[in-house]
Amino acid sequence: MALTLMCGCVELLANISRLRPDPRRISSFKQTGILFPSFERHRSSHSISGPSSLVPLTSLSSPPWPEVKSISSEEEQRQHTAVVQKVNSLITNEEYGRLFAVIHFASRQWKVTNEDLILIENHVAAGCGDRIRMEKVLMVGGENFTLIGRPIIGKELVRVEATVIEKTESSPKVYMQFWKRHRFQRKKIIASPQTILRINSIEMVPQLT
Amino acid sequence: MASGYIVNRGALTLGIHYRNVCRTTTFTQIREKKRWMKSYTYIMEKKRKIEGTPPPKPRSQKPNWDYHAEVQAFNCRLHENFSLELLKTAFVNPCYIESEQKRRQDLGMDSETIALVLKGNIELRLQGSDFTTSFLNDWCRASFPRLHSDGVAAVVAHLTSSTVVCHVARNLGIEDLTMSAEFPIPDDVLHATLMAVIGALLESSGAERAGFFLRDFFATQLIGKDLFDMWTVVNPMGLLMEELAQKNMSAPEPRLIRSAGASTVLPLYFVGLYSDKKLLAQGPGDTVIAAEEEASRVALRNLYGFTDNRRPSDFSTMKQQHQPVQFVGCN
Amino acid sequence: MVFLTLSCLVRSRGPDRHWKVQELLKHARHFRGRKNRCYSLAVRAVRRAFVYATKGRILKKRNMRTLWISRIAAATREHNMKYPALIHNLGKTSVQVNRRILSELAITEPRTFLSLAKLAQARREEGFRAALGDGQEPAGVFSRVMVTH
Amino acid sequence: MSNFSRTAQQWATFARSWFLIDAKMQPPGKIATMCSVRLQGKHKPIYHALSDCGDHVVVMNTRHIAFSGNKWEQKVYSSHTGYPGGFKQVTAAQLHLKDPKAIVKLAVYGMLPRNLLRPNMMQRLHLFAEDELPEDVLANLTEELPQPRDVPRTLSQYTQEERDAFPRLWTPPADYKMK
Amino acid sequence: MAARCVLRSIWTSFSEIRPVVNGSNFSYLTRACIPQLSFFGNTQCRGIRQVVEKQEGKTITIEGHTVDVPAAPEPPNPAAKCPIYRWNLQNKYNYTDVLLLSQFIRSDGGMLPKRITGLCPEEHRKVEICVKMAHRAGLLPDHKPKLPADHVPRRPKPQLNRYLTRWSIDSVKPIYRTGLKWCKRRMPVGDPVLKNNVRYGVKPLYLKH
Amino acid sequence: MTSRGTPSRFLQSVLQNGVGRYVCQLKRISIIFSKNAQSSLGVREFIEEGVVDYAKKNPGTVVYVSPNTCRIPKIVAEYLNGNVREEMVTSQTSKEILELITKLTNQSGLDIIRLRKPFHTDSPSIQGQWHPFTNRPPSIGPIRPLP
Repeated sequence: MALTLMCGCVELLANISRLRPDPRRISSFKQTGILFPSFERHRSSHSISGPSSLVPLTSLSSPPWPEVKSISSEEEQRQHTAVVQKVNSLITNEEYGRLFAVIHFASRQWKVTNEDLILIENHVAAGCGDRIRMEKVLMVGGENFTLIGRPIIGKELVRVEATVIEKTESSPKVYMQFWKRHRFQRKKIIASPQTILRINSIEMVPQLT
Repeated sequence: MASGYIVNRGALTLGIHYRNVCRTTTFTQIREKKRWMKSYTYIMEKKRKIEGTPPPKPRSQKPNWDYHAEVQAFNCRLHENFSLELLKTAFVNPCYIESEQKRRQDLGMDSETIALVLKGNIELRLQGSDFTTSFLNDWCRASFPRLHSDGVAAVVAHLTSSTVVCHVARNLGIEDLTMSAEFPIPDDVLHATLMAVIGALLESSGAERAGFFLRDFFATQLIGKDLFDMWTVVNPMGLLMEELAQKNMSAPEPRLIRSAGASTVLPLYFVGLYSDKKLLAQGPGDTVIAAEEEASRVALRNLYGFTDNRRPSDFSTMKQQHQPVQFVGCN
Repeated sequence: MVFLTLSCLVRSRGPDRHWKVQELLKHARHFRGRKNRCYSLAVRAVRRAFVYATKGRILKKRNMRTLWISRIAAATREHNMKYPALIHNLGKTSVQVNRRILSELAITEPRTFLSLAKLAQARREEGFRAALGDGQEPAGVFSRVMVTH
Repeated sequence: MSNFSRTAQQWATFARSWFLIDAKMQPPGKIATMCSVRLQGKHKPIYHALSDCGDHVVVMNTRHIAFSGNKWEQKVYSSHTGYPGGFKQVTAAQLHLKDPKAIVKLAVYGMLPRNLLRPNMMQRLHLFAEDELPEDVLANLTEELPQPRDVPRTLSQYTQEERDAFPRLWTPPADYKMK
Repeated sequence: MAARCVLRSIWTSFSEIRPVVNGSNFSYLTRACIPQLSFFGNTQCRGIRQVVEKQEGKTITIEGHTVDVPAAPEPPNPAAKCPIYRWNLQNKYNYTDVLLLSQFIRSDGGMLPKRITGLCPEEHRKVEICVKMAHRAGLLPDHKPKLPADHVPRRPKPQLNRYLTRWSIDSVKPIYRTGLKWCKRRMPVGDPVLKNNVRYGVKPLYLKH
Repeated sequence: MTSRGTPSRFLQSVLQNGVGRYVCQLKRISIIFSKNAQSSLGVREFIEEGVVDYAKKNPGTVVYVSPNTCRIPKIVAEYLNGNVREEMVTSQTSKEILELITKLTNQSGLDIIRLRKPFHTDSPSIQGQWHPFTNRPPSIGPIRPLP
């Protein structure tokens, strides 16, 4: 039955340990009764109240939100390798079905799969019938896994190709400004150039780290 | 005085309006319409409404028509290299030959000119249709290995049905080139002509090119089509039981997983099919029976591998694979 | 049209007022009332329609964005998170997917959205841990959290 | 896994689910926000104002709602019958005694968007004073929502261990007789 | 005031005379010293000295017992005079901390005098307000004032759940004219005395609804 | 040209053009002009220099050049799906005409009206579209709240 591995993202675990904000900024923090908005959720550290057994637990002695459990780095590493290894095996023996990709093209982001059409609001340098490769791929995913690029996925990992099938003009749009009682009226009819791309193929190369 | 003011005000605004409209619209507004044009258009409109639209004329009878050039363009357009004579014979239908001979007899020409030199496309048709069915069968079996044989037959039947073939023919511009007795061309004649064209392609450039042609124009019609739209299965649960029996898995046991708004008019039931403690598939429905039937259809789709998120079939020819891909930078 | 004398020019009613009127009325045929028939009413109505269309094009971009945001908020609520937290943490993990795609993923690819939500949650907890210094006190720094005056 | 046919998929996606909220010891405002979000359908990623994708909400125990502060006496519900001299002002306590469901109903009515869909959405709100629900409503329920305010425990509900765990903060002087 | 201290001196002398030592009795009493005691009909609840009534057949014997309280565990900073500061509970308790509040009230729900409990004036006032709010919220069911059995309330009090009620129920008049947004007469909730309580999260404390 | 006042359609392609191979949708183009009229000066100039290499570049389209006495030179483009489009080229330079013709060749014959969505997919959802029970824990009866 479909592999219901809920593997989140690959990059998440890989470099989560690197995301420590630098300590300098924390120490400059002054003691105030009410917490700083930047650390909007803060909780009292245990050091003042000494051994908790002695301090009676009242409704306000501990914060309402659950305890933030910290997992050790090798635990993270182990999970990361497990996930990466599973996704690599998934890709090598081609167990995935249709893929979808989120690409950034013509200053817009598109979620595309095979054999679908996208309309670009301006002219593209390629002529009709030429194949284009989309380089800025933000995310690729199939039924059971998702590769989330931060911000984009490497060129050697994913290859998304499209063909230019049509370069037309949009339907004429009216741009009209009118100020009453000012005898000001301006009318322009704009037909902006458009290109239609057909997404041909999304291929993946299984060399994940 | 007042009228003068009104006229120039009118002229001014009209002026602005015209200048704006003239300067920017792509299709320029022709100003020199005659006064009689209005009544003329109204009369033609009324005539069209009374007598109905005039019968459509075939493109060959309209001005600007050169058959040889059209056939050549057809050949280049599809990036194929037909042999032109074969292609022309493919476009000639027997009904056209008889109507032509009858027309010549009416004109009272002598007999030897009546015997037309043209040859019908009957054998090309047969070749084409056989090749089409065989190729599509192999292609279907290749891309859906686990599909049931009836399923494959249904898919191929759908692809070679007259609706799909006529749609493809009309959109390839074959309708203008076919020589047939009456216009608009009946579906069967159009279907036969396209088969003849495929036969001609088979003859002129071999089975492989013909295969690519069929795959590019017929197999693409499968995109976005559901299996059970083409293959009407009356009792999906029975079929599922057979399939599972073949795989010697236990019979599917339906169970109501979820329900929302059971006593309302728009209920939703999710029925899951379990075979030996494993969830095969689940299906929603507005009654329990409909949900169960939907679940069995989903299970069948999973088993046959004809799901919506199946691996898309590969349409790239060898030529396209190593075609240099253009780098297009776009902001 | 050629006018030999000025008087002819003034008296002529113009060659083709019909076409000018038709050209305008074709934009007003679906209006209600006499606006779809009478020229002088139609001129104003068509002008209003065009001005509304121009402004509507700008408004549409705003409305769509609010719709995407409310959809993403609904989807994150299902994963016990809030929209600002998700967007803030996705930005921190430098995942630059925009709201249109996020709302589309929420509808068509629920599991991908779940993984994005988990990523944001993990980054958020990591932010808390970093802020709290994982509970151990750095030496010498007086506890900075809870001294009420 | 879930490639249903188009009709079945649409039926499932736009189905209405039924939520249950227990309003015992809960402020009507917090209950009303949860109700209004679900009645409008804003808890669904497929939300759109035009696609009527609101859900049903069943609120029980509306008789036992709890107001913070002295709202029972201070909060005034004013209405006008439309006839001269028809301006009526009723305090929350009086209104609650007359009709236990009115307060939650007015709260939700005020939090829904002011448009023509509001009456429709109010039809999908089912209020019950006590906690016994009719049979068909019980059959429809798909989810019970957690209570927004966690109700504090009374002294008698604390177990003896908890009392002992709480240390005595002060020792009374030796010669003092507790009265 | 004077009468009270006279009365007190009599009591103290009376209890000296008859120190009753009875092991089981003690443990029994101390253990049941908190609310159950009133269950037996005698008046005292907790603390060093009680008056115990016993009824055998027709004879009712009233004795005075002096009960020694078990040694309290060591508070975090014993130097402070006020028990709240001794246990570092300043700004950390609310009307819902019934276990803490119940230590400062009599069996009929009234507050113990500041002089006896040793609370500093602010803390005493806070505890007093918390106790009032707890009573109105119904969190102290067993500490109702003693009413003769046959007492019939004059007008039927409606049983309405409430919490964080600052003013007593009868002393509040409905706000018939709320006024515009900029000068709206808002309804008080909770008590400004407790505004320095610790707050987790960014949401400000709304004392006026 | 308001949205409500004009027809609209979804983005589509003729015969899934571009999936298998790209087929140029322009079937034939006929240029109608007059030999000596002032307005079709540019057209005549274009015909002298531009038409031949245009025809060479696009073998798939038939080019008809028909001089007949008409005051308004126009270009008639016929597409594979049967649509016909007429463009008036009164007094346009040959460069403009060349641009117009290349634009016509790159178009697909579907009518130029408002497009409702700038994308079109035949399989919008891969992991299964959202439904009320996707993100809910499996449970027999109604889902109880967490303690």
